[in-house]
Amino acid sequence: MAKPKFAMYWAASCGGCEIAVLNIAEKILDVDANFDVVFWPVAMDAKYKDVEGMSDGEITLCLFNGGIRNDENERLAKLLRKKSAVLVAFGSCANEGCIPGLANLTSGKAVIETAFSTVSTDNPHNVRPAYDYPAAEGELHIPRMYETLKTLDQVVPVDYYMPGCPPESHQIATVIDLVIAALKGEAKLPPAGAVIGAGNSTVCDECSRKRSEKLIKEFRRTWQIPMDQQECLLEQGILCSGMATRSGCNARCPAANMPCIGCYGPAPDVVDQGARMMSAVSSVIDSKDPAEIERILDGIVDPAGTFYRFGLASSLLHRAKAQ
Amino acid sequence: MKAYAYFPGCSLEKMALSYHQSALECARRLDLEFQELDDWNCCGTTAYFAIDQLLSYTLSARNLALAEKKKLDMVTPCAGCYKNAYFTNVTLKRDADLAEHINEALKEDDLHYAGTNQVYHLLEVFCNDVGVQEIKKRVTQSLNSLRVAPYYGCQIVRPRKDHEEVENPRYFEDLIAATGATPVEYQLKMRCCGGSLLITSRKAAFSMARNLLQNAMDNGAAVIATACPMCQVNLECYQQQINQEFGARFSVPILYFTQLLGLALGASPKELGFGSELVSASAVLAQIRNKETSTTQSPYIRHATS
Amino acid sequence: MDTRPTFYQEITNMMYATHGDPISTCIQCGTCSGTCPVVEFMDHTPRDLIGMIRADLKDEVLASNTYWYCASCFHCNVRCPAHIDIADLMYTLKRYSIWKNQYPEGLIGPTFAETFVKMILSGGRSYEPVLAPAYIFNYGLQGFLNEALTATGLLLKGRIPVLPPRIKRLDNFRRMVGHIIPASNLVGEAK
Amino acid sequence: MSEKVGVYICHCGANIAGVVDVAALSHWAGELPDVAVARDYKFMCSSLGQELIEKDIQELGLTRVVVAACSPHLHEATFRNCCKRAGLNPYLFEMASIREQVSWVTANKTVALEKSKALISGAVHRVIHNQALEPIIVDINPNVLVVGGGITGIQAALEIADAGYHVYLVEREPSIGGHMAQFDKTFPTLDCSACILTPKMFSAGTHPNITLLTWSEVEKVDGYVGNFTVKVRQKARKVNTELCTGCGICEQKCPKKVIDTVFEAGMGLRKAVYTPFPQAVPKYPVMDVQNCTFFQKGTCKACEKFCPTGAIDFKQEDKVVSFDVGNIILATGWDLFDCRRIPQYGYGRLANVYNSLEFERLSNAAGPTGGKVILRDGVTVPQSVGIIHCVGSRDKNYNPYCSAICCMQSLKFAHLVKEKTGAQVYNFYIDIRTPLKAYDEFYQHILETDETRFVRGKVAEVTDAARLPGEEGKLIIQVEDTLIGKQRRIPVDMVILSAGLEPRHDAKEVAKLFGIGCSADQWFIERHPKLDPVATMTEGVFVAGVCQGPKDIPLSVTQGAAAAARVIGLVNRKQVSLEPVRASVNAEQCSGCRICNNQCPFNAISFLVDKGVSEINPALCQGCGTCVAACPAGAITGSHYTNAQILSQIEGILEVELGQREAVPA
Amino acid sequence: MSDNNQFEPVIVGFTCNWCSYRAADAAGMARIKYSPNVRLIRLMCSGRIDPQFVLKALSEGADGVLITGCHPGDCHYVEQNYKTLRRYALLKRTLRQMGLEDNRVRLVWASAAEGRILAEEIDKFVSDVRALGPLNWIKMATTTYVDPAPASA
Repeated sequence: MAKPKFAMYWAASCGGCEIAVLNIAEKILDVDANFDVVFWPVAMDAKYKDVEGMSDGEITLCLFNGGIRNDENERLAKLLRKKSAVLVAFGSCANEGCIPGLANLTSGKAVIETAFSTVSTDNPHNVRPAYDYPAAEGELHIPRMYETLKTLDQVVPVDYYMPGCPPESHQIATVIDLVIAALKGEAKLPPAGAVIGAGNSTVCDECSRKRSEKLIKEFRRTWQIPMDQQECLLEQGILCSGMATRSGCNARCPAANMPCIGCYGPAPDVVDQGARMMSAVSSVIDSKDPAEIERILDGIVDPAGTFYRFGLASSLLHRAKAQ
Repeated sequence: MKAYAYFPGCSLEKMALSYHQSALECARRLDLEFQELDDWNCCGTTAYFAIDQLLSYTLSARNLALAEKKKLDMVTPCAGCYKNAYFTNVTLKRDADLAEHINEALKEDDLHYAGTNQVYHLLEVFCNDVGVQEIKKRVTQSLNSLRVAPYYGCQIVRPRKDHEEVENPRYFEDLIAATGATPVEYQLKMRCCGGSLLITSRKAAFSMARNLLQNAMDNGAAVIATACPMCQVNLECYQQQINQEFGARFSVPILYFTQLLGLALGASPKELGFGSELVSASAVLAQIRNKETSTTQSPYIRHATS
Repeated sequence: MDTRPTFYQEITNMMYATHGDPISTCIQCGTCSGTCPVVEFMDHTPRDLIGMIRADLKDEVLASNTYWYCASCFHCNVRCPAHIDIADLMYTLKRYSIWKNQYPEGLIGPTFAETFVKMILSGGRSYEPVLAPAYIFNYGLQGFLNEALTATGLLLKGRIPVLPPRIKRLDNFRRMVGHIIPASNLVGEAK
Repeated sequence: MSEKVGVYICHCGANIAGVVDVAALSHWAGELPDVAVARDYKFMCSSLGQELIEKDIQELGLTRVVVAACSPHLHEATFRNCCKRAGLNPYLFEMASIREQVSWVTANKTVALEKSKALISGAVHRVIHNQALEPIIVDINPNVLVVGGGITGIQAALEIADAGYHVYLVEREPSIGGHMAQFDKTFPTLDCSACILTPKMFSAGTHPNITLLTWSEVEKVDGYVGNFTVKVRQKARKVNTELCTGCGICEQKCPKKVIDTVFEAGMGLRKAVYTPFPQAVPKYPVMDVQNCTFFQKGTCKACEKFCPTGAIDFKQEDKVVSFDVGNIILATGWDLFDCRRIPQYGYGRLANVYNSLEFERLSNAAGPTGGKVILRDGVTVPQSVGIIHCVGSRDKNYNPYCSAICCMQSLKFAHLVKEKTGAQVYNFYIDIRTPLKAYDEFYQHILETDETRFVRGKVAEVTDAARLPGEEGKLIIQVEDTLIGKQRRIPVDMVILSAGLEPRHDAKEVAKLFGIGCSADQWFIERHPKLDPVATMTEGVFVAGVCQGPKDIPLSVTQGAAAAARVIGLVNRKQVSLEPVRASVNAEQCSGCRICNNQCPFNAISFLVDKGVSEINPALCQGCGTCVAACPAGAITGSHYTNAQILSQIEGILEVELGQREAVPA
Repeated sequence: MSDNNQFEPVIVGFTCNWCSYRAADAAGMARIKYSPNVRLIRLMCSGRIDPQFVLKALSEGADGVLITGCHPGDCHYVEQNYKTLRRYALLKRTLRQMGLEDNRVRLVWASAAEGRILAEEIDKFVSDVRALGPLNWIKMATTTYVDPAPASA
C-alpha cells in the first residue's frame, strides 16, 4: 500500500515554521517513514503542475503556513485545499496573519514605498516591480500583491488550526504522533475546525509567576525597570499578553523574564484577541480620573501594534481604515 | 548649586532696589544661582486685566518664554509679578488654543511658550526648596528675638492654587523663627494693605494700611517684614501721610524679608540695601547688634482715640 | 423678537474663561462683601452688584464705583462658597465699562488703567513718575504737598528713576503686542 | 437546530400604529429566517393580546417570542409571565422598543418603519441565542444585623425584635444612644432628649430578641442576601460583664481624669475606667488603656481593689465573634464637621467660639457645667451671643450640601441661650429652612418672643482684632447684612458655630465592607432616591438614618422603622428569588490571571488558590457584566447577556441597514 | 433615506439598563424628536461593553458607535462606569491608530432623567458622523490589488 501523502507550503511567512518542523529532531524520521512527501518547496523540488495533476483529496495532510499576501498565495491555497484531505493552517501567519499582517495597519502603497524607496533601500533609480513585463520569450508575470493581507481561512475552508509563531516543536511532535496513530486507526482525529497542538486555556495557566489582584498605576517597558523574577509581569506594569493568549507554549517567554507577545492567538471562543487584551488591561488601571487615566495610557506607546501584533488580519476589523 | 530664572519686575529696578539687592545676596549665601531674565518686560500688574486679559497673558507669557529659554524654573520676588506669571502659566497650560494664539505673537520676538517650567515666589524657594531647617543651620547672626510681623499680603497666597491653606499659612512665621527672630502673631497678616489703590483710591488705601499697621503694633511688632514691593511702599513711604490722615504716630520700619534674612545669614546692612528707608531701621539694626537685649519694646505708642 | 444679549448675558459671556463658577450660582450670602477690606468705600457691596447684574441693571452697575475700588486682594475669591471668581468679575466690569466708555465721573481708576497700559507699551516696563503727577491734583492741596514730600523723600533715597526704563527689543515687543490687539490706538499713541 | 420565533407587533392604539406601518412591518417580519409567525395587534399587553401569544406558543410550538411594543421597563415582566403561562421559559423572550425609541421620537414614517425593522431584526437575531434560565431561590436566615446604636439603629432593632426575630445590634462606643444622647433639648418641641431616648435604650438593652454588642466593630462580612456571615470584634473592656453589676465604684475610685472628647465633646472630664454617661446601656464600664495608670505605669489597680465583684480583668483581650444573619441594616450615623477647617471662624484658636455639640453639652443639665451657659473661663455669663448657620455646609470649599438640621438647631440654640442667660442673641443665616411639621411655627415663635436679631449674611470672619470702640475684648463677627447691603462688625461674647453633618470619616471603608456604594459626598447610596430610599443596590443590605444623608431625628426614626419593615417582609417570605442574570466562570478556560478579581464592587469574585482559578458567587453577583467584558480569556459568561446574544443582535440590527444602504446611490 | 438625499449614517448605540436606556425612555415619553439613526442595544451596565462589540458594529457596517452610561459616581453598580471610561480611553487610542476618525466612536453619560440631553447628544453625534461620510468598513477587506508604480511626482 502506498504511503499517505504529505505536503507543506509557505505563503507569506518567514520560514520559521519550516524550521520548527525540522526542529522536532528524530521525529522527522517518523514523518518520512509514514508519509510520502510530495510537495514541500522549502525542502525539495516540486512543480505546481505536479500538484495540479493530482486527484482531489490525494494529499492526506497539508501543513499550510503563511498568510495570503498576493494572488499566487491565494491560488496555491485554493489548489492545495482541493488536493488535500486535511488542510492545516499551520503557524500564526496562516491562522491570524501574524507579523506580515501588521502591514494591514497601513496601505499596500505604503508597503511598496517602504520596501523600495526608504533611505535604507539601495535603489537609486527608484525601480519598481511591474506585474506584467513583456520579454523576448513572451510576457512575464509576477504575483499581484493585495491591499489587505488575509488569513488562510479567509480564502478557503480550513480543517485544523495549529497556532504559534512558530508552533512549538513538542506540540508538532504530538500532532504528528496523533495523525500517524489516526492513520493506523489507533486514535481519532478531533472534530473539524478544532485548534490542535495547543492548550484550552491561556498562557497564564502555564506561567509559574505569582499573581495577585491587579492595579496598574503605570505601564512600563521591559528596559525601564529591573523586573521581579517571581511576580506577574503585568502587575509590574509590563504589558504581557499571556492572559489573552492561548496556552500551549509552556509560557516560554515569561519564564525567560520577557512578556508574552501573544503568538498563540486568542483563547478558545474569543473572536478578537486584541479587543480582549485592551479590555482586560484597561479594566485594571488604578484611576477614576480621566486625565490620570490618559496619563497612565501614555505608557502604552503602540496600542494597535501591541494588542494586534499577531492577530490584526484575523481581527474583527482586519485592517486599518483604507485611505 | 540650584539655578533659577530670576525675574525681578519693574519695582525692583529703583523703587525697591534694596529688595533686589538683598534677594540676590540671600540667594548667593544660600548657594542658589539666580540668572536674571534677559530683556524681561513688565508683567502688566493688576491694571492690565482691566484693559485686556489676553494682552496681560501675553506679557507674562513673554517672560515665561524667556525663562523657558534658560530651561529653568522662574522665581520672582514681586508678589504681583508672581501671581500674574503663575496664573498665566496655569491658564496657558490648560488652554492650548490660547497658548497657540499667544505663541503667534511671541514669534515676533523669536520666543515660544511651551509650558515646561514652574513659577515660584522667592518665599517659596527659600521655604520649600532650601528649607527652613537648612536656613536655620546657616544662620550666623541670630536676630535676637526681634519681634517681626510677617506680612503675607494678597497675591502670594491668593487666589488659591490647589488645596493649600489660605487663611492661616505658617511658612513665613517659620522662616522668621529660623532667623532667631520672634514671629508676631496678628490677625491681619493676610489682609490687603490697599497698595493697589494708592493712586486710584487713596483714602481707601490709607485706611487699609492704617488698620494693618495698627493691628501689627497692637500685637507688639517691632518691624514688619514684607515680600512685595507694593506693600512695602504703601506701608512705609506713606506712613507719614497715614499719620497725618488719621492723627496717628506710627513709626514702624517696613523691611523686605530678605533684608532680615540677609542679616541673619551674616550679610552687612550695606550689602542688603539698608539706608534707603523712609522710616528708619536703625533701632532694628541696633537690637540685632546688641546681644544682651532679648526683647524690644514696640516703638509704637498707641493712639488715644484710635 | 430682540435677540441682542442682555447685560447679564454679556457679562457672563465675557467671563467664559474664568477659573471660577458662573455668577448664576451666586447664593447672595454676602461672604464676599463681609470679607472685602474696601467695602466701606464702595457704593454697592460686591454681592449687591452681582444681584444688580442678574437683574440687568446695566446703567446702575456701570455708574457704580464698586469695581474700581476692588483692590484685587482675592480674599472674596478664596472664601466664596459658590466658587465664583469675584475679582475676575470686577476686572470684567472694568473692561466692559472702558469698552463702553461708560464709568462714573471723578474716578481715577479708568484713566489710570489706560495710562498704565500706554506707559508699558511705550517702554515695555513701568515707570512710577509717569503715574503719580497725572492724578496728584485730585488729592487737593494738602494731598499734593504730602505727595510732593513723599516723592522728594524717595528721590533723595535714590528710589525714583530719573529716566523711564526701556527694554532692549522694544520693536519686537511692540509687534508682539500688535498681534494681540491689532490696530490698537493704545499702541499708536504710545509711539 | 432552527428555532421557531413568533414576532408580535403592538399598535399601542395609535401610539405606534399612527407612525409605524404595523401591517407592513408584520408582513416583513413574517419573511425573516426562523420566524414562524408574525402578527400585529391593537394592544399586545391586553389579555386578548397575551392570549394570542399563549395560543401560538402552544399550537404552533414557538420556541422563541419577540414583542415589538413599548419599553421593556414597562411590559417585559408582563410578557415574560405570558410566555411562562404558555410553558415557554420566560427568558426565551425579547422585546423591541418601537414606541419610546421609534414612534414617539420620529416624525418621518419611512424612517420610522426602517428603524423598527432594525430593532426587530436585532431582537430576532438575539432571541435565537437566548437560553432558558431559572430564577435563583435562596433561603433567608431570620436573624438580622443592625450596625450603629444611635436612635435610628435602636428603632430598627426594636421593630424587628418586637416582630419576633433576633437582632444583633453592634455599636462602636461603650454605650448605645449615639449623638442623641449628647443633646440637651430636641426641636421643635423642646422636650428633653434624654427623657425620650433613655426608655428606648433601656428596651433595646433588655429585649430578649436583641444581642447587644457594644464597644464592638464589624470586621468582615461574607455571603449574600439571606446568608451573610458576620465577624465582629469586641474590643476588650477589661471588665468581665458576667460579674459586673454596673455599680460604678471602679469609676469613682479611679484616680485618673481624662478629657472626654467623645461624649462630652471635649467639654468635660471622665475617668480612665468609665461609662460615658449615667444612663449608659449597657451599664458596664470600659477601661481606656491609653490613659489607665496601671497600663501606662504598672501600678494603681484601684478599680480592681475596690470592685466588689472582682469584675476587673486587666488580662482581657479583644474577642472576635462570628454569627449568621439574613439581612443587614446600616445606621452608622455621622461625624460633626471639623470647624478648624475654617480658620477665619477662629474655632480652636479663639476660646469662646463653640461648635454645636460643645454647646449641646454646655446647655445640658447633665453636662459639665450643669446646664449653665458660661464662657470657657467657667464663670462669665455671656451678654451677647452670635450663632452662625451653615458652617461647613452649602459651601463648595467644604461641603456643598445643606446639612438639613442646622437651621432648626440654631433656632433652638437661640432660644436656649436667651432662656438661660438673657443675652442678646444674633443668628447669622443665608436662608432659614424650616420645612417640616411645626418647624416654621417654631421659627415664628422665636421671632415673636425671643428678641433674637436675625442677620441675613454668611459670616466672613470672627476675629479678636479690635478696630472700633466697643470691640476690645470681644469676638467681632464681620458679616455683610445683605438685607441692608452693608458690612457690619458685631461684637459678641460667645460664638456658636452650627456645624454641618458629615459622613463618618470611615464611611467609604464601611461601604466597601458591606458592598454598597457611596455618593461623591460619601453618604451611602440608596437604591432609589425617592421610591426605594432604605434599600441599596446590594440585596439584603439596607441603610437608615443620617448615614444615607443629613436628616433630623423624626426622619431618622422613620427610616429606621422603614428599613426594619423591609427586613421583616423579607424574613417573613423565608425565601428570596434572584434574577438569573449572573456571571459565571468556566473553570476549564480560566487560567487564574486574576484580572477580574478587583472588577466586582460586590465582592462576588473570589480566587481559589488551590485550584488556581477565579470563581463567582451567583448570589452576590448583581449581573452587571463588567467582569465578563474584562476577562481576557473569554472564560466568564454573563447569562442573558452573552457575547453570542449581543454580537447577534448587532448583526441583526445592521443586516437591515445594509439592505437599505445598498438601495441608496453612493 | 431623507428628503434631500443627504447621507444618513447608521449608528449602533449601547446603553445601560438603569440610566441611559431609561433616558431614551424619558425622551420618548416627552415626545422629543431626535435623529432616528441610532439603534440602541440594552445591556445591564456600560461596564458590560466589550470592545469586541464596538469593533463588531464597525466591521459589520455601522458608521459610528455610541456608548452611553450613568454619570461617573452614579453607577447603579457603584463604580463600573469608571471601567467603561478606562476601556473607552484605550479603545479610542487603538482606533485612532487604525485610522478611524475620532468622531465615529463617542462616550456620553446620561442619567435616567436626562432624556433631552441624550436626544441632543444623539443629534450632535449623528451630525458629526454624517459630516464624515459613510465608513463602509465591510468592503475594505475585499480583494484589491496594489499599484506598485511610484507615487506620481
